Amino acid sequence: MNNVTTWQVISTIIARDWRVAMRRRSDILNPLLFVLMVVTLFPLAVGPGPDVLGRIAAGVIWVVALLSSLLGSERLFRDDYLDGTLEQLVLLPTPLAVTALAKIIIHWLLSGLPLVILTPVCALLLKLPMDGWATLMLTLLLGTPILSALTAIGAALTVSLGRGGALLSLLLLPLFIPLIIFASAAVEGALVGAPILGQVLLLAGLMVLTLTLAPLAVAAAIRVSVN
Amino acid sequence: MTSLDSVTSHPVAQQQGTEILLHAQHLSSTRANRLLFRDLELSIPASSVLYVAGPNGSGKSTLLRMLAGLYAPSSGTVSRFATDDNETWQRQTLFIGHKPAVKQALTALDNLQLQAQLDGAQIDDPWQLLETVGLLGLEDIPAQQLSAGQQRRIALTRLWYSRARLWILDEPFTALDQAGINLLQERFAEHCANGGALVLTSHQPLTWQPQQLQTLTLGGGHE
Amino acid sequence: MAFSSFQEFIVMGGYGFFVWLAFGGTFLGLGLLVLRSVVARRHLEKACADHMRRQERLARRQKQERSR
Amino acid sequence: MWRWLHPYAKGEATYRLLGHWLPWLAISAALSLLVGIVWGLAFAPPDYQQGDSYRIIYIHVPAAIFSMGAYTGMAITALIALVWQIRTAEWAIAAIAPVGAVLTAVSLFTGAVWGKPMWGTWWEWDARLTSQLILLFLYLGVLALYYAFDDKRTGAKAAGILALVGVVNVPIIHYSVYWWNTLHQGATITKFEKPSMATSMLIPLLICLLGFALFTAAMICWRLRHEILRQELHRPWVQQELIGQEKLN
Repeated sequence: MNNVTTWQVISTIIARDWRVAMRRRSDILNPLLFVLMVVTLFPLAVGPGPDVLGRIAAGVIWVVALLSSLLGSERLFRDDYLDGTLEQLVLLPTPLAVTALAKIIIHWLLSGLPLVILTPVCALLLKLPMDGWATLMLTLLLGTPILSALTAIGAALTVSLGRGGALLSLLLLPLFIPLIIFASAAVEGALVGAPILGQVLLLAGLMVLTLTLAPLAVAAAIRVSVN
Repeated sequence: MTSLDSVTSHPVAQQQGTEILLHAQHLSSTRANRLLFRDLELSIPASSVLYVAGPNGSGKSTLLRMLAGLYAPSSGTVSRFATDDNETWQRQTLFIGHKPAVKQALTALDNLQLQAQLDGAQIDDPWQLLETVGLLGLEDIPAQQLSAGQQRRIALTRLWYSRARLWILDEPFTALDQAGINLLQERFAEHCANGGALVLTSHQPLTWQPQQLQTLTLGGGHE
Repeated sequence: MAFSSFQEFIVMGGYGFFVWLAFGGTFLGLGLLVLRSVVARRHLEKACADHMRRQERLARRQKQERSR
Repeated sequence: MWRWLHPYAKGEATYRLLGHWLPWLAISAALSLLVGIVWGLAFAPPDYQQGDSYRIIYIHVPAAIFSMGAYTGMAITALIALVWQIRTAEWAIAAIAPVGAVLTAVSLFTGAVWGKPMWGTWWEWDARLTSQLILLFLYLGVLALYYAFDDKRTGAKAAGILALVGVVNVPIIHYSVYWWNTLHQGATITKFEKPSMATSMLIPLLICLLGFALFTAAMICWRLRHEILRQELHRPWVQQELIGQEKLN
């Protein structure tokens, strides 16, 4: 009798992916280096003037966060699909949505959280005024779980296809648009001292919505890809 | 058009007493609009073996994945352990497919312990278990440095600690040397002895003679 | 001595914070590099011990196979 | 050709040779760094223009120079490794890269901190700092490529080729960044030239330069010894070296 409990499944999946990630550090560091390098390109392109840079800083950091989460999406299900562990996850007695949630959490821990920690450096490079920093990090803290959840859906859908990269961004970018709008509006508001509670609460609501519904979609997508 | 042409099942003593672990009626499957099999009927009593034979591409793997619940049949029903509650019968079933579910970056020891946690099993001495499956001396090397046969042995350790009653194994003998095959067949005999059932596909004939053997040959293959 | 007292040396003509931050960062960076090499040495010893034990287990395995 | 170089292609000979040099290098590095920094910090006169904040020069300039130096050294080692297939040179690539990366990060950090009292911002897109930042990305690229391979030999070869390509681009990047900086000269006023160096200021700088040079060389030798041990782990002389005689028999 396999009497594994839901909590054991979640913690084992997170432990396993954590151990695999620690063995292959470059999978975590490459998206972060990508963020730093793309952020460095903007001053070289539009000039180092603080006025221009300061205005576009929040938007640039958010767009780069999106692209780096797409970059890191390969790691979500690709290895599991190739070595057969994805099949075993489908056959677990606990509901597949729970497994999907565990996958989203570990993906966020490995790609979203480091991004939030890296934001001050990017804000410094892009001359974002200091009073916008806290709001930017808050919106990223609320936004990256949404990124991870939506990317998980896209990754699960395209995992059985050979080259899913371009298709994946095609599927996901439209879903990210409300995220970008509310996040940059919040930082813009913070810069001029306007109240930002509205946008932040909207983002938080969006996060809760995505984190509850996405695992179901990911579970269905995995079943489709596995057979 | 391939249809199930012969179910050569040995005269199975259908004692009333034995419990039927899995029963499937009118199973049919089309894969990429190619009919693999139609109107398949089978039932697996306890401590019996179902040996699925047939040429490549005859739908053996698809049938096994269907029995394991990975793949919904185009028509027909599969009932397992006389319940339709997905969770209870999945706790009783173990499926090992073509690909050994082994993480390449982790060592055999890590893979074993993590998979055991997912199977809800407690292993007292993982080193000893790895030795019994013939991985002595290879326990702490990343799995990608091991050969296909050795990686399959990591996956097969589940047969030693899992308490699932129904085993569904897709070509368990691939990439295994003769010693590995004999080891596995002894384990199968033990499993059937204490009431477990086994469904397997293979291209090698079984050297061990189970008491209740059903052979199911899927005909046709590539037209 | 460019500074009359130790106190003045710390204040560094008003730029003390930046000078000491820069020097502190440098020694931290170089110190981490040195530390990493020390840790690498210990890690190598452990890897070598693991390797030796693995050789013994493999030898035992060959002996088993020959005796079977 | 270069007959004397061949014995050092094998691991053990190099390991023993580096073993002789390492203690001397380490001691002289520590001494000259100590003397240079204490002299520069405490005894050199303040700059008439920047006051005492210019003392950061004693670590910023050596770090910047040797970050470039290490990269060029790495490229030369890569050339030797690829052309003459000398294994020790391959291991040297993996030994130099992290040291160079840390030196670049240090020079970047000290440059940014030095910029704060002068320009009022923690980061300024000044030509020198920008090209240092790009050099850091080049280093991180080489390191990421080296660690992406499981088999360290192919990893070192690939990283070597990237280092060679990089070293050709370093001057190009350098001048394009300077041109970019003058293009936007209006936006930022950069008076970051080296302060006019009186001899009493110059001597500690030279000692610091020597100190950093010895430190870099010592670190590279030390790490190279570790790379040799790591690559030849299965060899008996490594086991004897690491485990020591008493455990062996």
